[in-house]
Amino acid sequence: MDGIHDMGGMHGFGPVVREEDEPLFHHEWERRVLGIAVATPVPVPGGSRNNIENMDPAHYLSSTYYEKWLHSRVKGLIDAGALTANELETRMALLRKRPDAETPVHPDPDGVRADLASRGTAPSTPSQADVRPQYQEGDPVLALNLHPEGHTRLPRYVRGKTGTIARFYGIHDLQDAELPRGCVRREQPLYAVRFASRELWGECAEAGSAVYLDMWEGYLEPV
Amino acid sequence: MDGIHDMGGMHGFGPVVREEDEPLFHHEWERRVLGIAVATPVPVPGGSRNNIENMDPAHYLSSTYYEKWLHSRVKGLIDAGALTANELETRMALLRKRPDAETPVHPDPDGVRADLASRGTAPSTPSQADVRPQYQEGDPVLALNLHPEGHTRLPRYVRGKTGTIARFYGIHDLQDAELPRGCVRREQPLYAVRFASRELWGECAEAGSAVYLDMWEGYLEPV
Amino acid sequence: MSRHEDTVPSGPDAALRTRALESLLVEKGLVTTERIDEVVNMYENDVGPLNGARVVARAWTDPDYRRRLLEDGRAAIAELGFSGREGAEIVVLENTPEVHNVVVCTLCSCYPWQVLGLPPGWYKSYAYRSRLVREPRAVLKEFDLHLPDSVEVRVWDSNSDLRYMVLPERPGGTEGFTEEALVPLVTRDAMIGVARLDSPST
Amino acid sequence: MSRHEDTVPSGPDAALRTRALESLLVEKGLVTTERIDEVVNMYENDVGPLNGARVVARAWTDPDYRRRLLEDGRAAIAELGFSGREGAEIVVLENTPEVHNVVVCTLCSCYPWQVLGLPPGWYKSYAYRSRLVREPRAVLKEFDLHLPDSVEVRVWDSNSDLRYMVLPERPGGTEGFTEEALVPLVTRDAMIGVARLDSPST
Repeated sequence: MDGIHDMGGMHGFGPVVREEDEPLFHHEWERRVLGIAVATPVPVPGGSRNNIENMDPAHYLSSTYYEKWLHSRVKGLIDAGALTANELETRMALLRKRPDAETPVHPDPDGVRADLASRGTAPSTPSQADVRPQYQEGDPVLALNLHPEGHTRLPRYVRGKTGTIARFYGIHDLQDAELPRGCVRREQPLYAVRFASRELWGECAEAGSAVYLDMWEGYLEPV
Repeated sequence: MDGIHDMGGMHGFGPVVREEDEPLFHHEWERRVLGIAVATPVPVPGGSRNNIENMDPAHYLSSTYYEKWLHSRVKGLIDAGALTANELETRMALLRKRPDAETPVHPDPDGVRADLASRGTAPSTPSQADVRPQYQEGDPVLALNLHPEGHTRLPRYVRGKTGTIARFYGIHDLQDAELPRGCVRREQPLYAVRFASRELWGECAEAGSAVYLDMWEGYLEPV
Repeated sequence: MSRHEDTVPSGPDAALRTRALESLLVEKGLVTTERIDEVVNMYENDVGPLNGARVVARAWTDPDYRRRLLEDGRAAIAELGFSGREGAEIVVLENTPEVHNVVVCTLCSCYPWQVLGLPPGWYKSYAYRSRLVREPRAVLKEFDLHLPDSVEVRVWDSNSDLRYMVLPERPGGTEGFTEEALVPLVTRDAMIGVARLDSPST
Repeated sequence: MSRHEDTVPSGPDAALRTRALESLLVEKGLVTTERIDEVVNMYENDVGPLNGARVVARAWTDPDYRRRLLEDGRAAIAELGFSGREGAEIVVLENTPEVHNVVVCTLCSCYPWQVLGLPPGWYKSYAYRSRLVREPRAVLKEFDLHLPDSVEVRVWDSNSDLRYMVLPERPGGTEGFTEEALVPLVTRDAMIGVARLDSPST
């Protein structure tokens, strides 16, 4: 998706501003959003990032980091059938009217606890699929000019550019919504590919710099 | 400038929505903004479009067409020294407090009228500069990979792509803030260049379509 | 209609700011209320798609004019008295059974004011500006224009100071029509290129 | 600070919506308040740049560990007990007198939580995300990091599920320091790559 989130290289966002003595959270609700997002074992259909990327662009830009998380989580839970928009609005109306209202609790808290404890988050390990990498360190490669409508990890600024394989990271699952044409499986060799700044930004590039991107093999073509 | 305004090809803005029985203006103030912008003979330093392109991206996206015009005109008049931000704020405060307040008028209205009448807007005619076009109809050309910080008419989606000269439009002044490297003058041959959709959008392109862009010679390189 | 940025209600601030701006400019003698009225009046009453329709009807009925129009749009349009304040060069794009032209401005909202007046909201919308160059057929379908695969779609992105206008195909069943009778058949959307003209249902 | 999207005050709606969401999830038995507290507590108290600093100090003082860290970041970091809930693969980038590495995520705000905790606001800012890949030296100057032309700047855009952490150069004047004494010298910003470490002013 060539969305508003794909902002590498864009002008217009001003200087990088740092907040002095920045707290981890600026609002109590941000704490809870982080906690809910990490602790609730309901997968977001289509992925959390996809929900954020599909926000209206003006809404995306004017939302803070945790506002985006909240938006994505709520949409994900509704899409997963875990709650309805109506339930949420009703609960909000109740709490708006009576901020100290007691809300219902689950009838079997011990069962809930046991259930949550049984679900470990499995660390994502590199896939062991029997896939041979096509490229070797030092090989020149071309990033394909793909513009899929769905989620992709191939940023606009690198498409159509030539780089060099810098490192092989093993076999990893491609995270795109759709496989690029010609790919038959998600398990693909993943590489760090080095792109000279001059190749990316032309005569406007800074000297003595390069960008490294993680590229699944399906993003690449031999040069 | 690779800004938010350069949106050709982007996803995420939804369907094209048409308003039934759309009026020319939705608010009375929009009428006045159009009139002020066209009738006031004070050039906007750096150009009106440049002011709009340099709006904060979230502001840009959430502003309507005439809100952008108003923003650009006010900034232009302030930059040109024709009024100050303080004058405008003061006048707004007055009118907010007393909507029917009489505001001062110019002491010599006839002089103003005569002055305005004497300024015709000169139609922009193609420059007659003695410049020879380097390309002919049918020549393949490469759009340069330029990323200038200032105003440019070279959209992102065409950079680094190959097209074909379709038509020669004569000599026109390049509108970019800065001349591309290697260019010595603004008067340049202007061409319509045809880009096959497949070249622009890869395998995601629609069949049987092409995009034509106006390209000054300084944007191009022979293939 | 909620996505249509031109129908987003504006805050009261824009109205107040505009009024303050106008009063200051008038006070300073940089413009007059009457000049502003004149401009607004011109775009509300004199300059609109009827200008373009007259150009198209003339081109359909006068082969010499058609040739001149396609060669030098500005000069041919000026013959009919439509030079406009902008005075920009106009390039006229001829639709044929094989080629369909459609106009957009991805970077801004450039539009041939002198022949079509002020642009409609959808022309200025982010959706139209972003999508037309990438998926013209999909966009045209949303305008109920379903082009067969045999027709090539040409999208013209008005990125320079030229302006583009489409010369639509003359609809069938109008063979005996006079120039004057043809004028009302020509729509703004057909001159932008998001519509074809239907035969008159007589 | 006005451009910093993370310090924009949020409407009361976000707080209310979050509270309603939590109460519904608890009611439905999808999560418990205590689990949410645990997660928040972990990121507020246990997981932060101190983890990364321990990794760096170990690598500075133990050449074998350094080698293992650069070969397989996740395994070497797990040796110190920092596996994290994310459990993501970590790639450690070695800064040298010739090469300076710096990390960004242009598409999102991916960050090595298990070694650095939650990302600072500027890392998530549109300015950092958009600019670092195009003009890293200009951005680093805004962080008061002025790199000589002889140093190559390598920007790593974390676009896959790998996470990147920078192994900064050990500052001069720390030759006799123990691992424990080195830990407090290592800053978060140096492990992102927007700072170099100064010699301790002893």
